[in-house]
Amino acid sequence: MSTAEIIKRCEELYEDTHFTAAREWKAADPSRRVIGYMPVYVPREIMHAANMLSLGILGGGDKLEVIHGDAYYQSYICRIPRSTIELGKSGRLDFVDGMLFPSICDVIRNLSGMWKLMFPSSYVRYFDVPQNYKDDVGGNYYVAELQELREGLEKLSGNKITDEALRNSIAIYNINRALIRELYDLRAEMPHNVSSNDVYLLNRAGMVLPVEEHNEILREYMDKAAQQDNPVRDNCRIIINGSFCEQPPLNLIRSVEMAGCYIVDDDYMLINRWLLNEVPVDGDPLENLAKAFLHESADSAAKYCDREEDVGQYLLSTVRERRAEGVIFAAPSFCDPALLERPMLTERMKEHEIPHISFKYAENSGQMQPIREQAGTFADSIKLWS
Amino acid sequence: MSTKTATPTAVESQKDSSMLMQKRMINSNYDALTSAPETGRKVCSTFVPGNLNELIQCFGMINNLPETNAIQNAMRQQSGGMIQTAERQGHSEDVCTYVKADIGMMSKGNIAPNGKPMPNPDMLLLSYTGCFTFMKWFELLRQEYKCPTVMLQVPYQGDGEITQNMRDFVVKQLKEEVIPTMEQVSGVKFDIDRLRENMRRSAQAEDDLVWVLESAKNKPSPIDAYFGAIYYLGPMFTAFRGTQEAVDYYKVLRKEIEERIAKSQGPITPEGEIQKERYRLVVEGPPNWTNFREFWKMFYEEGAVVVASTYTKVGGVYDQGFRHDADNPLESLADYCLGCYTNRNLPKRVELLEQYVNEYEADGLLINSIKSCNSFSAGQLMMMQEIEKRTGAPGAFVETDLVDPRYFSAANVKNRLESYFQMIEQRRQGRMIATAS
Amino acid sequence: MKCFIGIDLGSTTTKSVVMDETGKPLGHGITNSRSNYDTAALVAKTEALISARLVLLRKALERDAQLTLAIDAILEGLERRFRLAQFMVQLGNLERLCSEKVQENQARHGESDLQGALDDTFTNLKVELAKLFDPGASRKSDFFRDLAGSVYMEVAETQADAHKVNQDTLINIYDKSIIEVENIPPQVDMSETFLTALDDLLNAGEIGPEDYAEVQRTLKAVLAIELEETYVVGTGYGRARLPFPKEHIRSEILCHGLGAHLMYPNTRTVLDIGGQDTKGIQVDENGIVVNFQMNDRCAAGCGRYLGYIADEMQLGLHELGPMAMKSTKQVTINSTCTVFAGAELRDRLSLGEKREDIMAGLHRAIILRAMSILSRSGGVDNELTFTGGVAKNEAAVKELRKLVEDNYGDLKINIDPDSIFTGALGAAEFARRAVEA
Amino acid sequence: MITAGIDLGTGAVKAVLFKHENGKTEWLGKRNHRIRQRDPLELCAQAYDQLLAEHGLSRDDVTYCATTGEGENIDFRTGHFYSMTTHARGAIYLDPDTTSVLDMGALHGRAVKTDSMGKVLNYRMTSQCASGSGQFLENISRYLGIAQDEIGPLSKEADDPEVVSSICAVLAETDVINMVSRGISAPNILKGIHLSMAGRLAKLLRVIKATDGVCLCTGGLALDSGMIDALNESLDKMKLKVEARAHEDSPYAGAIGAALWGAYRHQKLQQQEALAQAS
Ligand SMILES: Nc1ncnc2c1ncn2[C@@H]1O[C@H](COP(=O)(O)OP(=O)(O)O)[C@@H](O)[C@H]1O
Ligand SMILES: Nc1ncnc2c1ncn2[C@@H]1O[C@H](COP(=O)(O)OP(=O)(O)O)[C@@H](O)[C@H]1O
Ligand code: SF4
Ligand code: SF4
Ligand code: SF4
Repeated sequence: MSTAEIIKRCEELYEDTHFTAAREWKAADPSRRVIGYMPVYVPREIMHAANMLSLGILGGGDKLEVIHGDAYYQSYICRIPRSTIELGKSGRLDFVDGMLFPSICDVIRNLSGMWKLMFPSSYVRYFDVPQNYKDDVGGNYYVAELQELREGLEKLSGNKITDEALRNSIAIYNINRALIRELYDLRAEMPHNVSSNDVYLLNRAGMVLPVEEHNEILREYMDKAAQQDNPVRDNCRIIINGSFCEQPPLNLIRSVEMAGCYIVDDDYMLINRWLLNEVPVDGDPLENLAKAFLHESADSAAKYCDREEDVGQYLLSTVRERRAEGVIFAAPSFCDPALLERPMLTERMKEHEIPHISFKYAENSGQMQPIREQAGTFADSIKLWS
Repeated sequence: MSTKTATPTAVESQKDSSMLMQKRMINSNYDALTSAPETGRKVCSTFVPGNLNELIQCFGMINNLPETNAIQNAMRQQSGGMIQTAERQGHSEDVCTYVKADIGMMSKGNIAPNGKPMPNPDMLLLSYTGCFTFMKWFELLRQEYKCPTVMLQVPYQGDGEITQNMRDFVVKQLKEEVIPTMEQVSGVKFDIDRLRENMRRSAQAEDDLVWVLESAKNKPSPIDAYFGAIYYLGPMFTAFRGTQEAVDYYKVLRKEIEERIAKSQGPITPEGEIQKERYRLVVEGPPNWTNFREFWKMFYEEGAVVVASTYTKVGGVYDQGFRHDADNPLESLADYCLGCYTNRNLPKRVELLEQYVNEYEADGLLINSIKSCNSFSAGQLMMMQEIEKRTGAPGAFVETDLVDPRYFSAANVKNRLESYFQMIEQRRQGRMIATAS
Repeated sequence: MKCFIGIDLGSTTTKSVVMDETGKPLGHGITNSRSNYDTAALVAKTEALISARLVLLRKALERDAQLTLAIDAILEGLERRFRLAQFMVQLGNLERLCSEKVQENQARHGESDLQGALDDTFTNLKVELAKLFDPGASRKSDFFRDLAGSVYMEVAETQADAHKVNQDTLINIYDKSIIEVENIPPQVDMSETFLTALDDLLNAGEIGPEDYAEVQRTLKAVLAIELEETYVVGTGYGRARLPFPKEHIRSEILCHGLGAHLMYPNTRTVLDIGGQDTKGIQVDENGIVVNFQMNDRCAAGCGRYLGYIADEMQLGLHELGPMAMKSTKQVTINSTCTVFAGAELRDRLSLGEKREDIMAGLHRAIILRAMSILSRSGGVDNELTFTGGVAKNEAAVKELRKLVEDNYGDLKINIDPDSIFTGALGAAEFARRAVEA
Repeated sequence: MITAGIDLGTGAVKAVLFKHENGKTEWLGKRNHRIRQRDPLELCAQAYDQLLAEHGLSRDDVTYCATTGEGENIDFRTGHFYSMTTHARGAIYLDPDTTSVLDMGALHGRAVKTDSMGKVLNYRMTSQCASGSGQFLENISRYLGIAQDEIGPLSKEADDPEVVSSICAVLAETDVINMVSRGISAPNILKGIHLSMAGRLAKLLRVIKATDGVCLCTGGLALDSGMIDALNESLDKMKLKVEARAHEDSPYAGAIGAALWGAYRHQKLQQQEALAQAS
């Protein structure tokens, strides 16, 4: 397949709010189970080890008509829980056997309870992660949480999740993470060949495909993309921050690029890059996952930063690594974690004289003109004067 | 979320002794805070839900609650300006206004409600119960004060119960993070017997508080369990739980209410006693503070009395049986934090409301949905539907904000309340016609 | 005879219903809401009383008249002539006020031939507008403001050119005068105008002399009946400003619920889309409201949205629906912000979308929002009645039917041609019951 | 060298022509067309061609035709610059004392902080909600029967402005109707709207830290003297030492900026080309 064909396939997956691919995967073998999860992070290795597909639910995008979902939320709450409810209420998730709601904010937290009331027969778990990073405090708690999740999934699938299977799954996800890292490196190196549109859609494919298949697609895309010879545009290099949960419409990502910005890093679908390094495969697998979480995971507003001096360091180092010329803080409207974190991050940007702008979006934003204008002016100013 | 404490607008005409007492207590805590530079006492900032007052007292520290400050400022019509100051500094208009009011207050010289400068805290105790905003809030404050900050993560009751793993986690954090930091900041050694003593007093006061809240089961109800109860909760939710003063206060309060019941009196409002109880309501969600009195008036003018509310449970759900337990001090503190209202999952919150509507024989459920607070608000529309389904009592929904005056639209709220009351009335008449024929 | 009157003072239109003692609606009146609420209410009521006379006349004719022509044709002609007479009085007012403005303007700017331009404009206007009342002519709106306005713009454009005066000045003079014209209370003497209208009918040869005599006799008898305004109830968005005592005011929710029940006793759900709010109301078998929800403080996706679109496209409200019906392709519109509607429209046009498709998308967007509010109020499981001004729009109705079917199955949807009067009807019934009780 | 600037706004199309010779810049001509119900892209072409014709020029004589505003889709452009970039440059051209710019358009307000060369230092736009936009003022004045050029003088007559409280333009409209029914005078209503709009715009200036110096107002609303007065009042109340001004050619600022940046960009590109050839 050419890169265009690969991306076309990914785009079809992205637009398919009925999740046909996952349905087909499940239908192929009656013992298979599908577990949905919401952003930011859940340990997909555990589901994989139980022969389950973990299905990333990232709202409904800008095409889904939200009727029932809107009935459950006031206007000052972000969009993703509404469209997620719409997906559920409209039967689009009827093949999903369980849902995981990671601890990221109050909205998703409460959604877990709503899901219980709405779908009483489904396996629903609020997945709490530690905000204390000591092995014997937060670590112990987290290992026990992982164990509870493991037992819950065992019951649901009827399969025992052995340590061996877990180790195997960790290894496969290690490959996936390595490939995604490579993809990001490649884009930073040649953003004219690897557009943000492509990177985004490739990431999205990882939400709905079995990891093995995703790995193949990534490999193939990168091999082809590196050989392309697209014209280099007079764009500036920027990083997107704050979009870790509700996703912007694809048009927005395209608009930013069109307005003269190459996106060289972002926090879309952080789960693909949450664990920064290889997770060791020998030893106790749950403990390995826990340690990776505690000590070697990406930064995001949903996490507590236990040392004041570390606030913003992750972003700063990404700016340096990616040779970014600026940062665009793009957060969903009404997103508490992103918007509360933002002043702390912009403070750091100012200290280091990194140009930055902020705006808000919604997954169904229709008007791109203000976005283009702000991103465009940002690009203009970097291009004309820096 | 927190509770209103001082009483600039309170019942001037009906100065019950409990009222005067609680006013004195709240003021005394502000005086203790602002005189800390002279007395040398250490200040610990923390939040109302999951506040560990008994523990803080063990170290001779003073408890400072930023939410309460925001409320005080709102009732003095100061919060609007503070919020705008914070927004000017780059804080989003979408986030919780308590945070912005607090940050704005800081920028405006950190003047305490008693008019004196508020000392910087000596430690931030981030007992992170029931709301993610707390976490970022104290990260923001930490940046400002650069003081020791201790995170007490309180896991959420995702499945509606407290597991041993959660309890162990909290206890472990108390032992290894919270207590050592407190010792270090205060220079006082931890004395578990002192803690037990405090907790014993807490439990006593809690008994009386529960009695007071449950007095609303009488008809007419002698109290308003939302607007009026805010005053009753002041001591319990803030710096007084575990003190003898609190024990005394709740005794006096209980006496007063016993008298009201004996005389079949309704609740006191800023304009005197409610003469006729026409509607009994359960309310979910925090009140609005900027227009507290105006809002309340829309109720008592129509004879609407709140007989139970969930907001009065944010600092502890005592009416469901929890008491601070001096015999298991740390576990009990853990259970206290884990059990706060917004740390309960949604199905549990619905159950509680259902119970209130039934046990307090309410005509309906009113939700005051707060723009600031996703912890409370996300899911309230579903809660309303569930309650309607389960109890048959009608629900109504109004939207306001905590301390941001821009989000209180009196005409809008009044329109809805009016329609709601008229609807209850009409339904009643309809039922009468139906039963008559 | 005893009459009961309901007045619904809405944000865009003011409606009135006159009801007889048995609960039968006799007449309907509607006008656009304007800055003078008393006048708006008075005009609507007067119109309702006029229409009541026509109803009484029809009944009387049906009962005992021997006519060669069909009653329908006669009544149609009579009403048309009556409207024309009313209209011409207003046009006269407009001309007078415009002239005054021209004088002032002349005094200030000494502009050349403004008066000449205005005179010619009105000469033309009278001819053009009279055509609107030709037999079989269709009118874009029921309101003087809209009818006179759109024709004025066209005529003024050519006259301004012909007389070499500034077109904007001419338009501005109109804008100023129309407000004053609207706030002049109704001046037409009803009986006299009716009789003259009948004469006109005769003179125009639209009715024969025998019929004329017969109708005149009946008409005089009907005009002699006294319509006693026994009790008036006001409702609607502007109800608080009506010059009525409190017990004569009802919440619009209750009125809509009851009104819909009177029209369709089996309906359990009512959807009302008005100018700036959308309501979902659930009623029981007696028309008593059991639940309601309305849009929050953002007016996105309400009737006024269509108004903006119509302005933007220079169309009458009546024309939007038919245009949308021609759509062949679905265009998704996400922002239903009323004010941005125009911008979105332009955006889409520049992307090459067709007007009718965008229009259909806009209608769908409105109904999608309404569907959420319906869902919030408890959904639909029985007959749904669609009321309010937007129910007159066929494209909106079409989308509603589709979406209700997709989401709730094949349910009966009621739309009364008089649906815009639902609130006023409910109010009239409340008036009747108030006296009965 | 001739450069052109075309600003396609939501309310109007503005076009200008500039001549650059021996380091001197001469403004040749301008046109302003209200869009009303017409097709904006066609209108741009029309305005551009008419302007060229007035000066005996054709499209081929133009070295760089720069668009701004919503002109990204204009097919005959050489390049596009975004509004805030161009308004800053245009403002400096019109008034060299400018340190910040407020572009007050039909739907959006934009605040830009600039240096003396027209370089953008900081900027911010009003958010999605349309209350307090130029469009709103236009609707209300129409309702009140007031011509656009009367708004300013009337607003100055206000003695007790009535503030519009609603955040939503639709609800605010009803607010205004209520005011009329309460007998509030037109000047007080207009001034009230001016003040609430001015408050928002002044806040934008504060956000971008434009706290002193001259703020040149651009865009159509800049011609509304009542708006400028209200703005100065609001700035004063917020204790910002900013002086808001307007220039009679304020509505052209975007187009001017585009034409000037076009020239700058053209020269920069030529230099780069020369460098490339030399090497
Ligand atoms: N003939 C019509 N055709 C289509 N839409 C109409 C028509 N008449 C009124 N409307 C719509 O109805 C709205 C007014 O509805 P209404 O129920 O009168 O509202 P309110 O009670 O708030 O005044 C208008 O904004 C318009 O969109
Ligand atoms: N002379 C004037 N006095 C007051 N307002 C004016 C005047 N001319 C134009 N406007 C207002 O300016 C706005 C259009 O400004 P413009 O800068 O052209 O907007 P945009 O760039 O968004 O198209 C309109 O809303 C109009 O009401
Ligand atoms: S978008 Fe933000 S507020 Fe909304 S669910 Fe996601 S993290 Fe929570
Ligand atoms: S979001 Fe709610 S619970 Fe959290 S701090 Fe704000 S008011 Fe309190
Ligand atoms: S201006 Fe638009 S988005 Fe804003 S409140 Fe009004 S309708 Fe809603």
